[in-house]
Order: sequence, then C-alpha cells, then structure tokens
Amino acid sequence: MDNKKILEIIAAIAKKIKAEKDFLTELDNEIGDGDHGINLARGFKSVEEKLPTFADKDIGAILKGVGTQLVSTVGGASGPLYGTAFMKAGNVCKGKMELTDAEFVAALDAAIGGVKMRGKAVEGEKTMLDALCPAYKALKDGIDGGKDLIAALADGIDAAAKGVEYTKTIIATKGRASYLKERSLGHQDPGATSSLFMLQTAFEVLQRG
Amino acid sequence: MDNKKILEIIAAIAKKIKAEKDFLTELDNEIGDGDHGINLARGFKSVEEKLPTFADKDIGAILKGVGTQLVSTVGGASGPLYGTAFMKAGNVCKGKMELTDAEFVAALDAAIGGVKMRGKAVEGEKTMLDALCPAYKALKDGIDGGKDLIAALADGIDAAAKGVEYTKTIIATKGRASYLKERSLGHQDPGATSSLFMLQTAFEVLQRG
Amino acid sequence: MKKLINSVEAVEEQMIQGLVKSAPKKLRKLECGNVVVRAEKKENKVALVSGGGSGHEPSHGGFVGKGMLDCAVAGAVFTSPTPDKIFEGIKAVATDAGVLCIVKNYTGDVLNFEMAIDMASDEDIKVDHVVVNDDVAVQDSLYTTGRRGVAGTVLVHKIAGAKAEEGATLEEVKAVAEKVIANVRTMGMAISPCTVPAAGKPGFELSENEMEIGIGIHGEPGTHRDKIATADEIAKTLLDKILADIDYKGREVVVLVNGMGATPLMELYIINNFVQDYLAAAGVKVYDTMVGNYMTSIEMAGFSLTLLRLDDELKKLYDAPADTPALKR
Amino acid sequence: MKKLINSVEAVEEQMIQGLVKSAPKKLRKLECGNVVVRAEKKENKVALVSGGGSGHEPSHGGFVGKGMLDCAVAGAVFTSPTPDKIFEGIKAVATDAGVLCIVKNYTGDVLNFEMAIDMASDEDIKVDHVVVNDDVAVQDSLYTTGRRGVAGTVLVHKIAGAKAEEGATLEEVKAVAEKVIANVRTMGMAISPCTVPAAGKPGFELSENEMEIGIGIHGEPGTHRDKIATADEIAKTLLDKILADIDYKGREVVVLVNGMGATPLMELYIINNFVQDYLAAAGVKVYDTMVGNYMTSIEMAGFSLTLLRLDDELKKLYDAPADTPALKR
Ligand SMILES: Nc1ncnc2c1ncn2[C@@H]1O[C@H](COP(=O)(O)OP(=O)(O)O)[C@@H](O)[C@H]1O
Ligand SMILES: Nc1ncnc2c1ncn2[C@@H]1O[C@H](COP(=O)(O)OP(=O)(O)O)[C@@H](O)[C@H]1O
Ligand SMILES: [Mg+2]
Ligand SMILES: [Mg+2]
Ligand SMILES: [Mg+2]
Ligand SMILES: [Mg+2]
Repeated sequence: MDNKKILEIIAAIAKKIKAEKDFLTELDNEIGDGDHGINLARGFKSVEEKLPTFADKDIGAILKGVGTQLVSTVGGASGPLYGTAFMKAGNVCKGKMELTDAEFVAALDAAIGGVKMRGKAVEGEKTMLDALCPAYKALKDGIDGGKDLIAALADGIDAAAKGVEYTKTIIATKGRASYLKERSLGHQDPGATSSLFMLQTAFEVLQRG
Repeated sequence: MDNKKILEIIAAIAKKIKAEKDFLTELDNEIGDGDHGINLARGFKSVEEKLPTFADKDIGAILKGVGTQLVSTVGGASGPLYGTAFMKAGNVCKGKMELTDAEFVAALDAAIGGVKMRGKAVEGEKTMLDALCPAYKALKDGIDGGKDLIAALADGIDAAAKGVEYTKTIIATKGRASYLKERSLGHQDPGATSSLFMLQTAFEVLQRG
Repeated sequence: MKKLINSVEAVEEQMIQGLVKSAPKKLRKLECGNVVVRAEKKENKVALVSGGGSGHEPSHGGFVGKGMLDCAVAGAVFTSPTPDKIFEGIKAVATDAGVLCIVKNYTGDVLNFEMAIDMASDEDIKVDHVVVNDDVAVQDSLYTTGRRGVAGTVLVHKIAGAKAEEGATLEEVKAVAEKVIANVRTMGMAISPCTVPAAGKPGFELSENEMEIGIGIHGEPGTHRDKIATADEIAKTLLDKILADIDYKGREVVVLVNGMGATPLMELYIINNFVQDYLAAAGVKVYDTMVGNYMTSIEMAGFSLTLLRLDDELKKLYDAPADTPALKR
Repeated sequence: MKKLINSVEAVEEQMIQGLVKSAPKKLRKLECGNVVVRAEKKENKVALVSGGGSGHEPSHGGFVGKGMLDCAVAGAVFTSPTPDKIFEGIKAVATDAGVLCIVKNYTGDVLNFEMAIDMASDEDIKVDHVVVNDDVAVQDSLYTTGRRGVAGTVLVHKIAGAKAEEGATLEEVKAVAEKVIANVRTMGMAISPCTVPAAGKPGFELSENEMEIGIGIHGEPGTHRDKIATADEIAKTLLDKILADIDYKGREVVVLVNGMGATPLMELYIINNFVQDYLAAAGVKVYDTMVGNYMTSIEMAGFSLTLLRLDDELKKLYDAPADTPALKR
C-alpha cells in the first residue's frame, strides 16, 4: 500500500462521509445533538481541499496532515478524537512511502490508542471504539492467521458492523448520549457508524486494487 | 319599560356576549388583535355579578352602574366606548323608574353621542357606529311614524344587521383595523357585531314581554 | 396552545408578581391590581407613568426604576388597562412636580389613559401625557387614527425618565418626550404569530415560506404578507421605509434591534450585522445600539428596527444612569 | 426551517460580527475566526477565556467585557470550537498573570480546550482551566462523563470575572471559579425543540401535550419525556431536584431563571413567581434574582432554573461592576 493508495482511501472516505452526512446527523439527533454528520462533512470537505498539497508526501505526513486538518475544522467530540486517531497513525508511519500489511495493522492500533487516550474511553461505552476495536481485533487475527489484507479487512468490517449493532443494545457512558441513560438504548452510535463507514471505504478502495 | 325590564335586558346581553365570546374574538383576530369577545365577556361577567346590587335602583343609576363597571373591567377600545355609551344613556334616564318609548330612543341617542364623542368617530369608519347609527335612525323613524317600540326596534335591528354587512365593504379608518388598510376589506367589524348582538337581545327580551 | 403558565386567568397577575419578586427591593405591586411602582416613591420629581396591555414584556413593568418610569400599569394581554387602574397608578406616584403619562397610539390606550387623566385632574393632580406613534408601517393621516406606538416607546421611557430624574419640570419632561417622539421611527415584521392565552390559538397563520411585514405589537397581522426573504433583505425593507420618513443623513442615531419575544438573539445579531453596514453606507452615524427583547408580542418570532435621531440633549439623557430590571446604564 | 438568517453557512460569522458591531468600542473580533475579545486588552490581570458552540446567545460573546470575560470563542452551532481557534483566543488575551479557561463539561468542549491549552503551554503561556458541571438532571458518576455544564456557567463568568478584575492571581481566580462550581446547580426543560441551521429540522419532536425534562443546552432531548404540566408544577420538579442535591437550607442564593431562547419573558416571570414563594417556604433566602435569556438553545422554548449558594466572598464578587452586552452591574 503506497502513499497514492492512502490518498485514494482518504479521498474516498471524504466522499463517503459527505454522502452520509444527513444519515449520521440523523443518528446523532436521536441520542446526541444532531451534528455528527455536519461536523465530519465540514472536516472532510476541508481535508479534500488540502489533499493536492499532500500529493508527494510520505504516508506519515499525509495521515498527520489529515489529523491536523480534522482537529482544526471538525470541532465537537469527534474532531479531537478522529484528529488524534489520524495523527497517531501518522506517527507510526513516519517517513514511509509504503506500508506492509503489518504496518497497516499497527497504524490502526495506534489510531485506536489515540482515541482511547484522548476520549478516556474503553470498548462497551457506546462510542466509535465499539466499531474500531472489534474491527482491529478481527483484522489482526486474520493477518496473524495468514489471511491477506483484503480478506482480513473484510472480517474487520463484519466485526465493526456487528459492533455498530451492539451499540444499540448498550447504554452510553461516554459522550453526549450518556446523558440520556436508558433512552440511548435501541439507537446505534453515530461515531461507531462513521468509523464503520471509514473502514468500509478503505476496504472498497483496496479491493478495487 | 321599567327598571326590572332594563335589568332583564342587561342580564340577557351579558349572557349573549358570553355565548358569542369566541365568535367576536375570531372576528377581531381577522382585523384586530383577537380580544374583542374576551374583553366584553370579562366586562359583562363582572356586570352580571354586580346586577343584584342594582335591583331596586332607578334606570339611570342602573345604566350608569353598568357603564362604570364596563369601563373598569373591559379595557381596550371597546371598554371606554361601551362604558361611556351606558353612562351617557344613564345620564338621560336619571331618577327614572320607567321609560317611555321616546325616552328609550333618547337614551340610545345619548349612548351613540357618547361613543362618537369618546371615539372621535363618525359613521362609515368601520366601527360599532355602523351598527348603532342605522339602528337608531330606523328606530326613531319607526317611533316617529307611529310604530310601537317592538316593531320599530325590529326595523332597527334589520338596519343594524345591514350596517354590519356594510362594514365588510369599507376600509377601517378608526381603531386597530385601520392599520390594515385594504386588508380590512371583506371582514365585518367586531364592535359593530357586538352592538348588533346587544340590540337583538334587547329586542328579544322586550318581545317576550 | 403550549405555554408555561398555570391558568389563563392568572397570567397577568402571576407575571407581574414574578417581576416584582425578581427585584423586591426596587419594585412594588399595588394591591389594587397589576400596577408596578418603585418600591420607594421618589419625591420632588415629575413622575412617569406608562403602561398598556400585557404581553410586551419586559415592557412596561421592566422599565420601572431609577432613571426611567415611576409606574407601569398592565392591562390584560394586549388590552389596554382600565382607567381606574391607571388612576390608581397615577395617584400612587404623583408628586407636586406633576405626572407625565406615556401612551402608545392605540385607540384603547389613548381612551383609557384619557379617562384616567380626567379622573386625576378632577382630584387636582397635575398630569399631562404624550402619545408615541413611531410605527412607519402605517400611514399618518389626519383622517385616521394615525401611526401606532411601538418599540420606540422604550426610548421615550429612557430619555424622558432621565430628564425627570434630573429634576426638570413637567413641561420640560413633556417637551423632551415630544422631541424623542418627533425623532424616533420603527418598523417591524414577524415570521410566526403569537397566541393570546385567553384566545388559545394564534392570531394568524403563516405558512413555511411566508412572513408578515408591518406588524404592530399586539399579534395582529401586518400591513402585508410576503414571501420570506433573507435577514438582510428584510432588514433593508424595514430600514428603507424608516430612512425615507425623516432625514437621518449625517445624523447620529440610536439603533434598537428589538426581538418580538421568540426570536433568538442569534438572529437579532445577524440582522444587526446588516443594519450597521447599511447605515454606514447611507451616511448615518450610529451613536449606540441596543439588541434584545424590549417591546415584545408574547412568543411572536420576528423583529422591529428603531432609529432615534439624536441631538446633544438626547445623547446626554440617553447615556444617563438607569437602574431597572430590563435596562441598566 | 424558518429563520431570520442569510445562509446556513454564514450564521456563526454574521452573528459574531453583529454582536461586535453592537458595541464596537468595547468588543473586537479576531481576524482568524469567531473569537470575540475586549477591544482594549486588559493587562496585569488574569485573562478569562470561555466559549463553546454557537447557539447559546448571549453566551458566550455577550459576556465579554469589564468584570467578566476577556475572550469568548464560538464554534459552529452546538459544536465546540476547534483547538486552533481557542489557542488564538488565549494568545490574544494572555497576560503575565495567566489565563483561566472556563469550560463546560461536554466531551467536545473538554477535548478541544485541553488540546488548545496544551498548545498554549507549549508556547509558555501560563494557562489553567475549570470545568463547569452544574446540571443536576444527569447523574454524576466516576464511570461516566459526569454532569453537563449549563446556565450556571454564566455565574462562573460573573464571579471569576470580578475576581480577575480585582487583580487576583491565577490560583485565586481558579479557586473562586471552583467555589462557584461547587455551589451552583441547574436543571432545565423544554416545551419545543430548536433547529440547528445546518440540520434544517428540529432535533426532536414534541406533541402538543408533551415536554422534555432534563434537557441540556444543545437541543438534545432531555433525560425523560413527560405530559406537560403547569408552570408551577414544572418549576417544582426542577427545584426539588436542585434542592435535593446540596443543602441550601438557611443559605442565601442567587436565582437564575433562564430562558432557552424562545420563551417569552411573561412565562419566565410566572415561573419566578412560584420559585420565589417555594424557596421562601423551603427556608432558602434569595439574595438576588436574574430573569432572562442567558444561556439559550437557539429558538428552543423552555427554561432552566439555577441556584448558586453564596458566602460573603461570592456575594461581593456577584455584586461587583460588570459592563458587557448581556450583563451590566
Ligand atoms: N469519550 C469518547 N471516546 C470515544 N468516542 C467518543 C467519546 N465521546 C464521544 N465519542 C464519539 O463521538 C460521537 C459524537 O460526535 P459529534 O456528534 O461529532 O460530537 P458532539 O458529541 O460533541 O456533538 C459519538 O457518537 C461517539 O462515537
Ligand atoms: N374610535 C372608535 N370609535 C368607535 N368605535 C371604535 C373606535 N375604535 C375602535 N372601535 C370599536 O372597537 C372595536 C374593537 O374593540 P376591542 O377589540 O375590544 O378593543 P381593541 O381594539 O383595543 O383591542 C372595533 O371593532 C370597533 O368597532
Ligand atoms: Mg453531536
Ligand atoms: Mg381587539
Ligand atoms: Mg386589544
Ligand atoms: Mg455537537
């Protein structure tokens, strides 16, 4: 996976998020303040505008640039969280023009670590972590078990999708939805959903080859 | 017509106004501020409560008492106008325990004079005067032409009803409806309508005998 | 009708009680009715009495206090108070220096205040009145009731109040009130109606893309209905009408961007952003700006714009101290 | 969506521009974004920086000025501002005495302010922060995000602002802010939702006889939905929850009856009427009362009640002069 592919994935994620803006906002309406899609769309629109300036940069610089851009345009909870995720992923890809499958897995691990650190959250609190963590686990298991990245990522996406479903069954203890207590039951977490979309998009781009 | 009959008429008017509260308010909604029925109902409710204290008073005192009560409970434009009307009618009936037909006519004349003076208005401005003035004219013509009070008052009511219809065709130049200019066309004046109701009620009580 | 009230009948009294209890050291309610006066009667100055229907909060009770009114008489919602209550208010605050009543030009207000003034004069109280008619939405004409009194009334309260506080005579206070009236112009609009509690339903209905232009302050429809436009376009419509009425060019003005009750401050600031630029371009110099809910129509959404043309005297009085629930300076 | 705006994209900036233009001698907007600072930087005192999403007007920009904030950073509607903008605000007002950030307890606000504070510390700016969490509608717990910060924040601004204006050290200003936070409690409700301009439709829907209890200030639904009740009953529900949280008995308090944006002042006064009687009966002494729109949710109709338990220091600082667009003393 080279820097061009990474740029392609980022561009595709930006497109996807903009397309799902209303859906994500609608989800946030139910258990939050109805801005998750608006926030991310604003951020990824500005990422899109920045992409040309990243053209020849290494993967670490690209991911860090995306993170910085998200931090300074998204706002809300998801801005610092996704921003930190990309920045942390960028850290472990510093100077690299290409990633091995193992490095890709390590980058996702770093991203998740960033979210946990920044959000002081763990799995099971009805946040983006409930999509990201299971996805990471399935992906890592797949790679460790000898699957190729595409196949492993397919498992990861399935796990993330299950994680999103799982968020419907639990009460939020982090983020804005936590104020609703029982009322957050039955609703899927917007952040987990946007995380699923990002992973799905990465998968689709890689599958296209 | 003795003071008992006058009290009966007042009581019947109070009942009628309360029954027509919503209708009068609705009319005022169209071209005013939607309170004419509320205002008059509040006033006549308190008149009703006062009626027992008027039981043995002369007609002048009764009408004056009604006027004073209206002035201090109705508010808005119609409070001082109807209040003054009853007070002026009371003035010309001072000390009387009974009214001749001519005295009844004179009382109505005084009432109308009071409205004109207080409201600085004349016929044709889309106000209560457009019911009261034609009614007075028909009543007076009837009595002068030898009709009895009931027959003459029947003419008066017809004229008042026509006056109410006429208010639909003119632009208001007095009161709150005047701010609407052309928009007041097509709507009947609430005050003219409440005046018609009062005259109708008086007629019905007298007709019952 | 969805309102935070207890009963339709109790609205006016509980509201006035709640106002007075928010500033018990400064305000007092008369026993006889919904009449708010300063807790301590101020002697040796002209007393200012204002009032009108309820539903315009913070007008008028919110402007009772040092530097503004001595008394505000509240009628039923959108219904001018009755003469007896106004008379009680006048009596409670009257001093040897006299009383000035500030009346908005509505038939009801004018008639009820006139009767009260007659009653006060009969008891040898020195009392006079001015009639505010700042609304340029309605044409002034000798043959009609003339213009309505709307948000500009707040500036009459402020400036006449400051003059009275200075110890001016009744004639002087009246003269400066008349000067404000001669120089103040307002126009308003609404994007949603309001509901008189006793009526239980809105005064008019507007569809999603409609607005009323030239509304008064009693929930009545305006002079015309139009397709909704941007904040800037609407503000321009109102300003153009105001600027065409008297000559503001090269003059200093106070700007009042007044919310009708349910308009978020966010929108009033967006409107003010345009107003300030437009006035600058029109060569009108803004001396000061007030943005907020000053003369409302219960929960109507909309706004009015007011311009007051200043001279040195008006500037000084506008700046003078005021200590009331709704205006402090 | 019916709003007096020009375009969904321009809401935040035009609103901030309009605010600043309403007091050009006192306020200034930074070039870099929607950051409001005092027109003249105050040296030799701790600088107070607050902020959050837009949509809470007059919070937070309306409280910039003498005796309150030095800087308010506005994010998109209901979205906390980004760290870079907060950092610009901190830089613009930072003095040698240091900077105190007043943050409301929402994940977004806390995270963005934390990142900004890291950036400022990296540049050797002395900066600290407090987190306001006055909302008793949500349970405080070690395992959750804790309580939200809502209208009580205004009293933190007022009192910490007065302390800073006195020339206190950063530690002292922080200590008094923490004292306010320890003693202030709020709870709110809504009878109608609000619409984030960019979303174009209301955050939730309520039928004619429903209300949301325990709302925050971002248009979210509350902790539960209930059948609508009278103003007194609702106020009692909120007050009981507040009074059960910390002991107010025999203490002096400031009462804040806060409108959510579209609530007519008439209703807030009716609510205050009950609140005052109820507190008196509960043996709580009211030192002062504020009634009005202080921390809003755009055009939401509803209100929150806040009680701040006072001691002599807090009383003195509460009474200290303030000169801001939305609060003067
Ligand atoms: N502490 C946290 N850790 C991880 N994710 C969080 C945390 N708090 C919130 N989130 C995620 O952020 C999402 C909400 O993002 P967004 O709506 O953009 O921000 P805000 O809640 O400030 O409006 C939630 O759906 C959740 O997935
Ligand atoms: N100057 C006037 N002379 C005579 N009648 C008037 C005048 N002004 C208003 N009215 C009458 O008063 C009626 C309105 O009364 P009401 O609604 O109770 O008072 P308000 O207009 O103050 O709300 C009008 O329909 C009209 O008939
Ligand atoms: Mg959100
Ligand atoms: Mg009326
Ligand atoms: Mg009326
Ligand atoms: Mg948000």
